[in-house]
Amino acid sequence: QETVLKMVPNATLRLLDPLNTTAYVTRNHGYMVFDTLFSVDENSKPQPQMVDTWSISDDRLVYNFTLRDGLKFHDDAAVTTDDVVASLQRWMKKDATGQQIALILASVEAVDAKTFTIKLKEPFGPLIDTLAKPSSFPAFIMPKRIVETAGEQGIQEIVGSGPYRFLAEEFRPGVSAAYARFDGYVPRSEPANSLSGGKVAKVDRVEWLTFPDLQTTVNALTSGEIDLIETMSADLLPNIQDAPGVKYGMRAGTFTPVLRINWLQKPFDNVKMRQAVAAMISQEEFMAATIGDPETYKLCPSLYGCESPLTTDVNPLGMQAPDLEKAKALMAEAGYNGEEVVILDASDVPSFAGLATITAQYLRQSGMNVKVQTMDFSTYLAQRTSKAPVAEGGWSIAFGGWYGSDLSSPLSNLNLDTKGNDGYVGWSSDEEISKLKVDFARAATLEEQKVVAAKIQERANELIFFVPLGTYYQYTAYRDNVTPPISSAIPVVWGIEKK
Amino acid sequence: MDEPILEICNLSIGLNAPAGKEVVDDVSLTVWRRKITCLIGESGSGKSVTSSAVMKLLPGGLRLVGGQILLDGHEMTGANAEQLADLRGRVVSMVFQEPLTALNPVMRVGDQIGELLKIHRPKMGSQERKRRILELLGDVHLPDPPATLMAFPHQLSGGQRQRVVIAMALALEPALIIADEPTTALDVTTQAQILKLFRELMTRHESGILLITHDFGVVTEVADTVYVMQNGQVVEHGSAADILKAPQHPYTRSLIAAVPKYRFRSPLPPSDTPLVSAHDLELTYTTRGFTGRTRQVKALDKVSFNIDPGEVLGVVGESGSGKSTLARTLMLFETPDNGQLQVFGEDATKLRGQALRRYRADVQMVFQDPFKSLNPRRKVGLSLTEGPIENGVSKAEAVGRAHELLDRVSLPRDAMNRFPHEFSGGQRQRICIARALAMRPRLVIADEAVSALDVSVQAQVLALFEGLKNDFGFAMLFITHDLRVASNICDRVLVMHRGRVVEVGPTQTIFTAPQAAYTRELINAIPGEWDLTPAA
Amino acid sequence: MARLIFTRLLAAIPVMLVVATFVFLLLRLSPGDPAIVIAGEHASQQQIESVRMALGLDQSLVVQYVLWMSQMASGDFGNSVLSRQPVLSLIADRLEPTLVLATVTIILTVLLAVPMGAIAAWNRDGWRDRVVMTFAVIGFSVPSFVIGYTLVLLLAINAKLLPVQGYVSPFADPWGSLRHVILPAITLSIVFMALISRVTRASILEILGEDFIRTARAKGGHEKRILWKHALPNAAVSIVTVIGLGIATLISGVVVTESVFNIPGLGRLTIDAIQGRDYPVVQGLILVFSFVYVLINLTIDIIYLIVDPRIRY
Amino acid sequence: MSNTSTLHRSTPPSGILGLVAREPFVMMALVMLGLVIGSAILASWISSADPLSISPRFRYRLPSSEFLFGSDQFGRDIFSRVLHGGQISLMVGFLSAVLAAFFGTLAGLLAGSFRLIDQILMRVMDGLMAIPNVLLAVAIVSLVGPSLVSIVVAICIPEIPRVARLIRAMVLTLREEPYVFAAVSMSIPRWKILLRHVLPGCVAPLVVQFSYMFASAILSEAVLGFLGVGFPSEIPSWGNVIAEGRTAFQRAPWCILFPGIFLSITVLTVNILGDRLRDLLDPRISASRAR
Ligand SMILES: Nc1ncnc2c1ncn2[C@@H]1O[C@H](COP(=O)(O)OP(=O)(O)OP(=O)(O)O)[C@@H](O)[C@H]1O
Ligand SMILES: Nc1ncnc2c1ncn2[C@@H]1O[C@H](COP(=O)(O)OP(=O)(O)OP(=O)(O)O)[C@@H](O)[C@H]1O
Ligand SMILES: [Mg+2]
Ligand SMILES: [Mg+2]
Repeated sequence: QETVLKMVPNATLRLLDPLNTTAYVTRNHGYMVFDTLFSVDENSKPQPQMVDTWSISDDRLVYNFTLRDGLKFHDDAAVTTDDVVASLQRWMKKDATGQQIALILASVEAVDAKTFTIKLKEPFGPLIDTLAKPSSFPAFIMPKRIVETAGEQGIQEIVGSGPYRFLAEEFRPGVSAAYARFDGYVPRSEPANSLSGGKVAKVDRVEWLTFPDLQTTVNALTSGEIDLIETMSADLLPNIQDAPGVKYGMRAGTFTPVLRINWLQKPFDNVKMRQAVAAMISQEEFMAATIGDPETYKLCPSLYGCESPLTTDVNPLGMQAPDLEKAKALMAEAGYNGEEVVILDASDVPSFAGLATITAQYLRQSGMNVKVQTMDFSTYLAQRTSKAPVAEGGWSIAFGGWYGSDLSSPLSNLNLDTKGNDGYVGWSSDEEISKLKVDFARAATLEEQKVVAAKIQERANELIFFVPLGTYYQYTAYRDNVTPPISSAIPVVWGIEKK
Repeated sequence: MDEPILEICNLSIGLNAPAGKEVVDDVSLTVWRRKITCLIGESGSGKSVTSSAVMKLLPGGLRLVGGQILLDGHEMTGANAEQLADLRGRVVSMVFQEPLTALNPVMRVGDQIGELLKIHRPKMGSQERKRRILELLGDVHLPDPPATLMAFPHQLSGGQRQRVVIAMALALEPALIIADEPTTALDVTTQAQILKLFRELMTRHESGILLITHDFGVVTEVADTVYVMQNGQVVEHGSAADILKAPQHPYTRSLIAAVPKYRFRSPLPPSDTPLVSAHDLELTYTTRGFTGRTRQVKALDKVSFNIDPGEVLGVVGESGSGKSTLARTLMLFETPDNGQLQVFGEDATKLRGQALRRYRADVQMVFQDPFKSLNPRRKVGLSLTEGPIENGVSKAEAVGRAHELLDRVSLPRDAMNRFPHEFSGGQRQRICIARALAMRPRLVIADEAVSALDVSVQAQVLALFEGLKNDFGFAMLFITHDLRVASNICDRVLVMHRGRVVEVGPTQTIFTAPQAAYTRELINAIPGEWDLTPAA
Repeated sequence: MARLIFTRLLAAIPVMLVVATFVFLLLRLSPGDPAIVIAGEHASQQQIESVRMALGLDQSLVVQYVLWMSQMASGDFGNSVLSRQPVLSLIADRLEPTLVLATVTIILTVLLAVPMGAIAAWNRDGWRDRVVMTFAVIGFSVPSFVIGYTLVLLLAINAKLLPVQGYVSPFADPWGSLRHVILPAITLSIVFMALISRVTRASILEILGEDFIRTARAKGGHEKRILWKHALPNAAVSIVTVIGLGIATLISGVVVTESVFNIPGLGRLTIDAIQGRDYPVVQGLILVFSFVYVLINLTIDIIYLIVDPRIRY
Repeated sequence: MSNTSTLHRSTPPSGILGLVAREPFVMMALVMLGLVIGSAILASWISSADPLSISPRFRYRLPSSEFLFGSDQFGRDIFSRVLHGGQISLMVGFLSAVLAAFFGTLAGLLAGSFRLIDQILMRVMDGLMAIPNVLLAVAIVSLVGPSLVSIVVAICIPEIPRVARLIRAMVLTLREEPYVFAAVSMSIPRWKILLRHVLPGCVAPLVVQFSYMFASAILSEAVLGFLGVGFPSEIPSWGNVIAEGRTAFQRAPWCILFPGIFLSITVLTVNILGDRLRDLLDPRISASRAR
């Protein structure tokens, strides 16, 4: 008899190309269907996945990889290095870190059907880490024919070499997506460890169901109509705590809401003003108000999140209580006289709930002239790209929400973007940090990397690139007839059994 | 076997309002089986209220103050819902005064009659019921019963509706029929047939009939006993012969004195410039049907006539012959399919905008159904003054006019502050007359404008028309069934039959030397022993 | 009547054209575009731009409009910019749940609300009237999610009588379908019942003041007959209107109930599309809605002719 | 219905007392509506707590002397939020309902009485009905920012066709009434006929529709807020408070209960007053009512 795992992903799956959107749900869908060359273990260390063996030249410029045996796409074509090369090339166009690699890339070439090489012009320390990184665009391997026909609109067909096949004809955007076990998948022999190890598909079919209402999701789990809720907030725990047949657990990945500041426009073009904001931010206050349960949240001094190997506590932000004196002093120094501060608030995003409200409250206390602008998420995203002055519809403060894996390295952490006017919203820029990032890329060992990362944090927190507002865990809940999901930053279904 | 079917003892009915005066005051009345009891009297004297009390159907705003009503041995004032459900319709039925308001507008008339059978003869099969309905429709001389059966009330003429209501009252051949002015909208021929029906029923089923009427012709012809009401009280009663021949009470005497005699006016010299000139008007009503046949009625068939300035053209004719349709056409509420209509020298059918507004102000109509033509939500005063005010008369003057007209139609001035439903049928009719005249029109169209009035008030109203006509010089199209009235006010008479003009000529000529067969039939059917010799 | 139907259907074309244009403008006026949504929260400016280009959103409004119109002219509603599925198949997929839910709701509502309103009018100011009034106030003012959650809690979770959520096609499993649809239908019908029963009551009260009611009474028999046979048919025009409007609402937007019971209906599709700035889907949906409304209103107008023979157009 | 009871009916006293005696419900409704409106206007005086102030320590407190109506997820005082929320909610409800009723009635009257306008206007209405208020809200908010105006407009525009259809339906029957013909025959301007003779006949269903719109506007405001195109969620309105309480439906039902009660009371009073208004406009009903 066919076993079907009915689960609710964290959001609605609409976009299918994981290299075309930063939406987490599409990435997770990617992990169902596609495989990666490397993947991270529970300590965020890269482990080979599709790769069998690999070697690095002493000058750290030439990488040699051999694929393991038995890799097959869902259309039964074998995975060849041609596919890998095509996929990596596309990935290097799309992914931010990938783009940095592209800059120093000499070549990526297939040697034979099983072996390929990457040659660099200068060393890039975290290359393997980057190939393994689960966010924001993982280096998924796709068939060459599909990669080649993908225009700007993205790939037209979802065919991967992962443990599950995407059932395109059953895809009902906004309602459900279905996956069937790919019988041709050969898992690695190691036990599954976070994203690494053997991806053993134990249920025949996985259905992703969209639930627009959290309470209903919980009810459906309680009544046994679904098997698994991938992500739920601590707020809803009281509803399932006593429900018979329901279990839950904390998910491995943490989530970090952050505050972004618009560097281009008054009043926050002045670093003192940004520091004044930071002085008023207390992670404790934010977490207590938005999460509540102290078991569930953590204060984290690191800009890289507290799961990253790079985590550091130099010059932390938001770890102390709001410092009104300091903020006032800084504002005076900056010569603030009542310029309007516009806080953008997307009220249809549950993870943003309360952030604008609390920020507004503290900034008002410090004497800033604060206005909260509420909008829907799409408007918010558009509004956030506006570089106009506040008076002309611009903004001062906005928020973002990130899983730890996205923050974990100075290269992939978009919030540390230094491209200014052309960069990520907020348009932060700093020569020194740019240089430090190059140093980071060149650093050969984790120890070296850590040193650079700490320097970057010190400098970034001086200039206030962004302010983390605390870190919290989310929960996953499931029926007692399924085995607990593997603990990993990214929710995966392999290894889950259903009785 | 003289047995009373209805005994009303000391009935009093008062207003619900705090300062309730009694509209029916200590009335006692008996209706015998196999007898026709006529209730006559002043308009507004409480006839309708008394009769509706019998069925325990007082209009809202009134309440029973005291007295007893014994219907066939049942005490009605205390009857419970169950008894009422049984008695109403089966033992006692009623022909309400205003037939349009009495019919459900969205129910086919056949169903409305059939409903009675359904209620009280539940065992009757649907085929049989239909047969009975058709029979009833035939009995009351409705044309083309199968088509009428399927018609809705608004598709029938005033008299046809009235006959539907009568058919309903007759459906179960009840022991008591209360008929409140049942023949006001009927031509004399039909009226005679209806009265015959009543009489047949009476003899066949030993029923009693309480007939409320203003028509002394009818009284003379059918009444066994007569009650006269004035001001909420029965002022006199007795056998018909006694009352008619030797009335005792001064009111009765004055009433009988007011019964109009035939009095023909000398016709006006024909004018070269007629006010209204209609030529070959044709109008056919086609009723769309969702099911079955479409009903086609040729309501106007090549109708031609003139109205000269200052002239009163009477229109008489069979019920359903198109008189009201003609009136509505003149009002431009209906567009004739064919023919020309010249009014005030203009082609009336082509008027638009300002000209149309002027025309409307100049042509006023007293509608056949007075209640429905008054907005139930507006006090009478507003209805009376609205038109003049909207046409440039100052408010004070409009009120003045309204007061004066109310006086002249014998309504109290405080009528201005009451709502239409608080009046009697005749009172409402007078309000409508006042409303039309307040506009100072050039042409008045009066559709059965005096049918609900007792003869003395009728005489007053006719005098009012006469007087205002002299003062303001309007012309009139006067639709009536009452040939005596016609003889009194009309310069010429137009006789209609089945949508056609069968005859038109000076009143006297028509009455004394009718040419068309239909006219002769009509004249012969005039009830009562009132001879046709004109009063001196 | 054939003429009425014909002219109305003909009139639907300009209506849809105007609506289409209006919606096109509304969407373009609204901040945010599909590119931003596609690229996502963590996208860089450059990623957004490239998506925008790929979607042709960098072209001028006029060009986009002309393109879309010519597409429409050939009967092509286009594809969703997000999921890239054909708009029509997306809508068709959601139509069935919506129609099933609407049908059950309307049947439930009409069967209960009309009698409730009629009885309230009859029993004016009596206890039945008060009950209906209380019910109406609840129906008007209690948010549907509260009603929905409560019903689920009581009947689905505690009593385990019915499923909590979801939709099953009646063609696949009629009984299961009914079981799934009954709670959302009750939830929805409470609001509509409140409205329809109040309108019924108000209209019937109006009619009960008319004179022909007295005639009906004079016929004897059970008094209730007057209510059902005389008052109700005369009040039908306004009742039919509200019912028709209710159906219209049910078809386009019962987002909250659809969400609470996780029914994949048109309401959610609409909201999702608007939130995702999925231009072709929103445009397609609204075109479909406007056509459906023309149909519904045409039907109502035809029913008027049946229930009230006096009405002419 | 029975007339016997009317036999012994004492006439009720007049004056204010009489009014109370005769119309206990109307008086009660007036008093309650007054209280709700008053509490909204005087919110800052009645409740000292700042409706915006967050205190995470007091998350989801049960109603108590400290938090009369309990507290919400951010530890804000629900009592204060509900009182303050009345300001926005009553305005939104009232304005949306009035505007929709006004324009809808206008359109309905016109469509019901002029054949050509009917053809055009009602098709426009069909189209208008098809446009979701969320989309309107998104667009309007982007033009003028989230404000009372944008929200009221977004809520009331889709309601207009509904009112219009209802009124039109009534007009279609009423315009065949002889008293309308009588008014026409007196050369009374069309619009006055519509206002005086036709409109009063439409009041009964209109009043119901109004009270419905009133309530649904207040709830729609919340839905718009929920979708990000309403008032900022920090600003209290009954809708916002209810919407925010949604996730805590089982855990902290008081978050929904109290604003819900305020909303219900308002709807109830609007209903009672609407009923009464309708009665006043129909003398026949008042008469039969007095029976
Ligand atoms: N609902 C009511 N409310 C208040 N007064 C009423 C009501 N109905 C009738 N009246 C008054 O009661 C009196 C008697 O009315 P009724 O209808 O019985 O007169 P009637 O004798 O039938 O007159 P007509 O011959 O004109 O029909 C009238 O003066 C009328 O104004
Ligand atoms: N709206 C309508 N639809 C269909 N047929 C109608 C309509 N109005 C009147 N008729 C028919 O037209 C004919 C003429 O009606 P009309 O009202 O003009 O008669 P009338 O002469 O005024 O009769 P009465 O003396 O009974 O009032 C009747 O047979 C009637 O059934
Ligand atoms: Mg009378
Ligand atoms: Mg007539």
